[in-house]
Amino acid sequence: MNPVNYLYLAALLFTIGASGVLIRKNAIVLFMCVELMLNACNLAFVAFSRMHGNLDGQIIAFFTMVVAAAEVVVGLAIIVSLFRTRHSASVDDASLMKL
Amino acid sequence: MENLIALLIAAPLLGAAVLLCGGRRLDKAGHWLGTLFAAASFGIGVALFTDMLGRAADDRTLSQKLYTWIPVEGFQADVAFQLDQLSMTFVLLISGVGTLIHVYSIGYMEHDERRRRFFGYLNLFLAAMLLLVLADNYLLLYVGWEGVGLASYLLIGFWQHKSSAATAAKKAFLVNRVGDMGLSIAIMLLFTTFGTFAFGPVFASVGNATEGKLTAIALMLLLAACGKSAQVPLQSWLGDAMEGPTPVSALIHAATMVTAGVYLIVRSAAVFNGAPDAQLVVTVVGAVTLLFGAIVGCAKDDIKKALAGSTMSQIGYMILAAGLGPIGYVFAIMHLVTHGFFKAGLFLGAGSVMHGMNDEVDMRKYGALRKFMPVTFVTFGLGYLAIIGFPGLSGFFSKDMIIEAAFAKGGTQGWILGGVTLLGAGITAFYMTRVMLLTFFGEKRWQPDAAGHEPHPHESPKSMTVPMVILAFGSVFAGAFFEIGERFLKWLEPVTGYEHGNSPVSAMAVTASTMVVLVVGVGIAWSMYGRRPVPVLAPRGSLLTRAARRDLFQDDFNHVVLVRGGEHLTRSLVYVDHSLVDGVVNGTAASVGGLSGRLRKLQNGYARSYAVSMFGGTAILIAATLLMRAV
Amino acid sequence: MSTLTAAHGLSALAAAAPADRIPAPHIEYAQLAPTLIVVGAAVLGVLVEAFVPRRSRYHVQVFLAVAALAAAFAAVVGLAAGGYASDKARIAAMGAIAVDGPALFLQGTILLASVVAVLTFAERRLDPAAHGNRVDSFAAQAASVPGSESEKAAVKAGFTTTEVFPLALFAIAGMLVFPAANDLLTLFVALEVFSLPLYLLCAVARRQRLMSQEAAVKYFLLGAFSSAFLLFGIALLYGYAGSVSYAVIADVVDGTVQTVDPALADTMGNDALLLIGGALILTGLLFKVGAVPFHMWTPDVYQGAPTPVTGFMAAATKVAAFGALLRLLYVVLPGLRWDWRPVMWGVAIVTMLAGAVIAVTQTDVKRLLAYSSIAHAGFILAGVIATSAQGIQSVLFYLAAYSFVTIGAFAVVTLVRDAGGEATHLSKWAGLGRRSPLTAAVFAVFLLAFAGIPLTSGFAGKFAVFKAAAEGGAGALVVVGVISSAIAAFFYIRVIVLMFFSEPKADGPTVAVPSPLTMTTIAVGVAVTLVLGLAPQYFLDLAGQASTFVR
Amino acid sequence: MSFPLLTVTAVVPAVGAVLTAAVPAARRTAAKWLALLFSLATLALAVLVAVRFEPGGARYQLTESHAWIPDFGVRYELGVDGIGVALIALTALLIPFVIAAGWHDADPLETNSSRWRPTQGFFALILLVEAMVVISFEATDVFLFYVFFEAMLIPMYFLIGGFGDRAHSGSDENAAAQRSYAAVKFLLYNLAGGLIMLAAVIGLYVVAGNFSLQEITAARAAGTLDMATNTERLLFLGFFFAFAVKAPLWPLHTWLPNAMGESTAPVAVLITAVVDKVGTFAMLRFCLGLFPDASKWATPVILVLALISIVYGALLAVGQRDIKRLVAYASISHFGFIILGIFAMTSQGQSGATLYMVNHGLSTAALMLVAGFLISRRGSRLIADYGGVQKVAPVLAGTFLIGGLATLSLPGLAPFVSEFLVLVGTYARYPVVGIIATVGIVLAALYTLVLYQRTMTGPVKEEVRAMPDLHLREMLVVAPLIALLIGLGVYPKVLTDIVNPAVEYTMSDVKRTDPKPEVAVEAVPAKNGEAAK
Repeated sequence: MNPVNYLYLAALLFTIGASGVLIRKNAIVLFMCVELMLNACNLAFVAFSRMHGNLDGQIIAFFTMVVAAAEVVVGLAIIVSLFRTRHSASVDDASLMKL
Repeated sequence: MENLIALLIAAPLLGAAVLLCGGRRLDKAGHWLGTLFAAASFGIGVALFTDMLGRAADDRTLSQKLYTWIPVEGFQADVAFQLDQLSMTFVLLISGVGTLIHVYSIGYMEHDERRRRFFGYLNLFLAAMLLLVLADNYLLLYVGWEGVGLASYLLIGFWQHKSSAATAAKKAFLVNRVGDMGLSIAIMLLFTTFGTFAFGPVFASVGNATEGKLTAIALMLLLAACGKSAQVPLQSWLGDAMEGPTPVSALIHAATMVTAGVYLIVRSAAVFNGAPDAQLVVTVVGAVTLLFGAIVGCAKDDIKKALAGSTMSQIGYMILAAGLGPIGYVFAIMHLVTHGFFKAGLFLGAGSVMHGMNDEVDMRKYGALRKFMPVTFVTFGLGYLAIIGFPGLSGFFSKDMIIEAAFAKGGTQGWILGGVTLLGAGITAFYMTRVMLLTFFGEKRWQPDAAGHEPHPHESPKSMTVPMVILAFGSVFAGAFFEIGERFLKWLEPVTGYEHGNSPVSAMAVTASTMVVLVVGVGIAWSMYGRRPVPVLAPRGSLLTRAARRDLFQDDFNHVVLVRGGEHLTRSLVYVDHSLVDGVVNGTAASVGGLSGRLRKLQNGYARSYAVSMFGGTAILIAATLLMRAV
Repeated sequence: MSTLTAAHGLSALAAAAPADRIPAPHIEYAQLAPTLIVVGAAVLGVLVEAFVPRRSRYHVQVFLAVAALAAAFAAVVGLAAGGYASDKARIAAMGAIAVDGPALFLQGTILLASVVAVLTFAERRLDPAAHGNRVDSFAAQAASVPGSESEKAAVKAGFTTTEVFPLALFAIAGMLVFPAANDLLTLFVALEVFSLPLYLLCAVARRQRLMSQEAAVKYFLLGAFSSAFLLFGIALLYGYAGSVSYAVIADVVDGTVQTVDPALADTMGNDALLLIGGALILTGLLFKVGAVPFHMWTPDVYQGAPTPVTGFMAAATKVAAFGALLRLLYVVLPGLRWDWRPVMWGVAIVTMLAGAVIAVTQTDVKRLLAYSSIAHAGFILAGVIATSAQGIQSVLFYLAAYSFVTIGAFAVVTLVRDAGGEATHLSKWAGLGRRSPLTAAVFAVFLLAFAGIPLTSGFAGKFAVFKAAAEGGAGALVVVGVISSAIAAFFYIRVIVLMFFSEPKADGPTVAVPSPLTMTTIAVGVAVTLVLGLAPQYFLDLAGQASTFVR
Repeated sequence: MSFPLLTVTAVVPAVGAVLTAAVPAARRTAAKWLALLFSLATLALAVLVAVRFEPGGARYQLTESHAWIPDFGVRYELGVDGIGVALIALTALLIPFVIAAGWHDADPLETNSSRWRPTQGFFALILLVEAMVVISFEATDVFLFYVFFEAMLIPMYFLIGGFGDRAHSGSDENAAAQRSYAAVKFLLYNLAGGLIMLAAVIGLYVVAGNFSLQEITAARAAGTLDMATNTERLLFLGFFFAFAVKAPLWPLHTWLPNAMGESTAPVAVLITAVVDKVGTFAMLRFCLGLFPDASKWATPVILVLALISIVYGALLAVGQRDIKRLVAYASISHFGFIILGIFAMTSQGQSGATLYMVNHGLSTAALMLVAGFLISRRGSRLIADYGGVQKVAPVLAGTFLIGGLATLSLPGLAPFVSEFLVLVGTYARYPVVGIIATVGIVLAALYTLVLYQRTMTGPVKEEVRAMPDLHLREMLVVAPLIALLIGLGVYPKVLTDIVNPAVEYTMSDVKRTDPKPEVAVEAVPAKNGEAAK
């Protein structure tokens, strides 16, 4: 199958993730959407790596996973502490600071 | 010898400095010092005069350069003086009459606690006036010109606690400033035309300038003259100027300062000779003012205002004469001098009367004063006879000369001017007789003053009467002295030039007709004020009378057009400045604030809307990049 | 780093199969010393948290951090002196890291700024002591729920979050790599390495913890969001050039690449990959820079984060991010100049104006400074756009000048306190000049520097960037910049009016007397502001010598 | 290297500022004397500058030149021409009077706050302003000039906003608000002007490659440095805008009445008599020197604006109810004259303009300071609150009158010389403009005499009946000013001699020569010929 299709898929996933970030309220879901975007990137990397016939893309994909994992650690820590304080994971509730 | 010239000015200037800066400790001796400095100036004047007589007629011009005043490239102004016969005449008149009036003031201002300052101002005036007549270039003349303006401002407003006085002073200064505009523009014109504004070079090279230029310069000079000499249309200030102490009116607003305009024109003879149209305008101004002043003089019940009207009219004569060109210059100056004597005398007389009548000025509240103040009566009477031109007295000669010269102008112009001067002579006779009758004849019409004191008329102290007597002498004999052997003519002719002109009517005829109008004028006056008693309250009077009382509505015009108009203008401008000019700026600031307030709302605190802006921003960024490539 | 070089080793391996042994990657430890020192210190810091008893942790951590930063700075100076900033500039770590003028200059700036910032982290005299324990501006126990029993207990026990120091060190390490990164993967990793600790640091304020946590959440989510964009951009560029190495991509963009295999030829033809990829990477960097329209996190985060952290972020992050931006635009995408310059023009203009205009109506000091930092980002972008050596020089200088003013300003903000901690609402600053003239005067100096009044570093920097922009043919930018400076002047002046010309309020805040730590920070800030304002030449020279990128 | 006289002249007041500011709060009087001492020292140095300056010599003298910021093409270049000398002298001369006049203006109302030291600040700021003004008169490097041109706004701003006039202005808004409004307005107006100039300064660098006034001027004259017409015009406008705000020229003037109205009289003098002069000075030195062609191109418009300033300012002065605002509007009118003289581009016009700067400084100082003494006695700035003062305080009234007469440029006083030179210089090239401008002298008389009449003459108002006359300190402030006004009116040569050469250089910068007289002048026959020369 033409590797370009994987790119289209990656783009699609990325867009879905992005729009998810824009429309979902729950911080966790929001965060999952970001992860989805990262995975879309991974897919793109792998696809390109295949196209170019070098392994850099695939290796970068591994790095991305590591980074994503690190992000999860930090992110969840923050979100959980927020949740424990406010008893809500909705990002829209966290709007003390505005204007 | 010429080094004395500066001293002429220095003496009174020093006096002014000493008196004004001296402070209270000089209050005792102030008036004597002032008089002394004035007298000193007069003395130097006399010395120079005798020296001048000693020399040949063509070698009588002295000049003294003190230092270079304003040097900027082509623009070179010196502080330098020029003393020729014309200046000499004025020097003697100014310092002479000035000294007399200083003496007079010693008595007149006796009870004023600010007498020292009064004398300081008088000295200041003398200095400025002498500078005016001695300057050898127009810019320096300008300094004297404004200097006398300042002195007159200070002296008119000397009794500042009276609002009327302060206002009158301000008015005088402002109206004069309008005239000064003329003088400064004239100087600019001279500078651009000749590259200099010193008398000598300018007069030497008027021939090279176009008549148009000369006319412009001449007209500007005339404007200046109108301001200083209270000629129509700038005459309105002189009447109000009578708010000042009477000696001031006598010295400044009768004898000397107001005649500066005449000096200016005669001094600039060369320029005017090159500009016939301007000369015509001068004569017209003179003629109009002559009648204007005379008519006003007829209607005023305030003795000083009546005299002021007369002054205006007499100066009208001089200006007219000066406008006639070489035919008239000499006689203009001659009348100026004689007028200096008798008008000063008349004012001092009036002052003496007021002195005796609790400063009452309304002639209708005088009457029958001749018995109570004989000296005043006699001196005033002589002055009266002199001004109406009673044969043999000085006014007779000088005015007669002007009338002849007016006719000698020739042509219809000559006839008209001559007629006007004659008519003026008649009216003069009328209003002066009126003043005379109202003041000294008839029965008492005295009224208690505001404080309720009955006036107890009494003769004034020696310090006041002596100057009056001296001036009376002048009024009687000056004319004859000048006229016999045409002394005055020979004296001034080298400076002003002279041509006899060709009068259509003989001198005798002129003299005769003047006599006639004189008699008629006196007769009418007597029939109106001599025969029947005079009402204390002025009757409503004819339309002309009422108009004349209001200075022929000239002030009302000023008030409506200039004062009211100006007030509206400034008020609206203040509004514009605040609302428009400032408003625009504040508006911009406000709009930025408004914009800021609106943009702030975008920062609504919701993380997701921030994400939206990022997402949108990215989209735009990508689109833009692609677009850049596309185009 | 090691992981990264391993990556290249692996790719090399893939080239040369079958493998009997793994070629050891070649690492120039000396040239990477600054970063390595900081990373090592950070790791040590973690161990300290684990093993050193609580009462002495604070001192150990502070000492460790300051010592490490100082040592790293010394290393930077050594490298620069060794000529690595000019003739010996090179690519290190198998193409991952560039050691050249801009990198060293920016690393030096970041390290110095970090030193003074860490000093404010360590400040413990401002808040009243709780239960006899001196407290700093960080939560006793970030994990405990605000206002809960556990928090009270933690406070009583005198806990303090000394983890902030290793966190800061990790962030600094990331920042050091960021402007030196010479391939896109390193760029991405460095970005995350310095972002993640910052997210945490935002969350651990002692006072107003709700706002602090909110700030952290916003920063984290938006940050992750933007890094996703960045990563996708990297993917696309990788797809375009078949490599993530700056040099290779640059060659491909210029078309000067030597070996073109068919796949590469195929993707090379596809400019959309290049343009969209470049735009996405720009997005990621502009987010960190705080340029409009990627700025919206800035005010909230600056306001919510603990003020020392805000100062640190505002200064160091900007330096690192602009460094990376410069390298990207000058090394990777110079061939694309005619595509990105107009776009950056737009961004710069919008950023300058929006930052200045919105700041006019702010009522909170920290938010005000946030918006002013946005406006300043705009000014610096004007210098970036110059695309000339002067441009680089001016940006480097501006960053150095700006970071110290910023840290100083935020340090002053920590001093003005009332019952509820820092009194950041402007209304409370009324009449401060009467109460404590010195503090107000110092803050006024910083404000004037922000406003770019002559004789302050702000003016020198502004002049430098505008001059570079004008010479670069961006005269219009200068005019816009001048206009927005005029608008910006308005609100800086407003604060001064407030401090000096309005009567002090009865219940106004008091000015705490800080320990030598904060005093040093402020003093350094003032000193740098004035020195760079009066005699900037020496530093201009430094920046000038450091203004060539290695490729 | 010779003794850096110019630097020292600028540094001394700066040092004085620092020391004054450092005086402890309690030792208020010491601070005052210290400030006065340093201002006098500066005056001495300024006199030394004037003495060391040879009118016939090089264009810029006592020059100093050191590298400052090579990367910006900026040098620390100082040098004075006649114009600079005159204005430095004026500045150094006025500051001691400003300090002496403001002796008690900054005494703290409440003594409770010990750390707050307004007095020290007040006098330190004044000295700081002096230092900056002096150096901007000396700078021959555009950038150097710009730096201090901008920087001096800050101390001025604190002087206006921090030490307001305590007299009530009639309007019921609270004084503090009005004051800070005035201060902010002052700062934003000038800052905006300055920033626009900054753009032009950068532009100039891009075009010329350095900032040295002498080099650029020389290159312009030699034609080796040619700017595109539009570039030059834009740069000119950038510079001129800043100077026109500072000067101020209609319609950029509205900050001045607020600033002068709200600040104390001495500060008002500092603004209008000293700081604003930098604007007109810079027009003469920088606009004409750097952009001769553009200057000529813009002349018609500028002349019209100047005319408007003259008439408009005078009319608004007539309409004011507040003494200090009246003086402010009068100053606007006078600045109109100065700008008129500068752009008439004749020797008389420009020499006149320079003299005008000095004389206006002296006359406004005299008038404003006396007005300040008056206001401080009655505690009101409203003209309507006064009347008959001359009766109770004759000396005050007298000095006030002399100040007023100087303002209406009465012949014999210094301003007359400059005003007439400006008029004649303008008329020589633009007759109509010259004639319209003369209207200004009538209006000047109007607002001055109206002010004098309303405040000093007429029946004595109850509130002023107990008003004391000028006391010694005040007399010591006013007397020298009056003496100078008279002295420079009688013998202005001392100024013209040093100013004229500088003006000639400026004229050659713009390649203009005075119009020749229309007709030849004949030799004078009589012996009264000295006057002809």
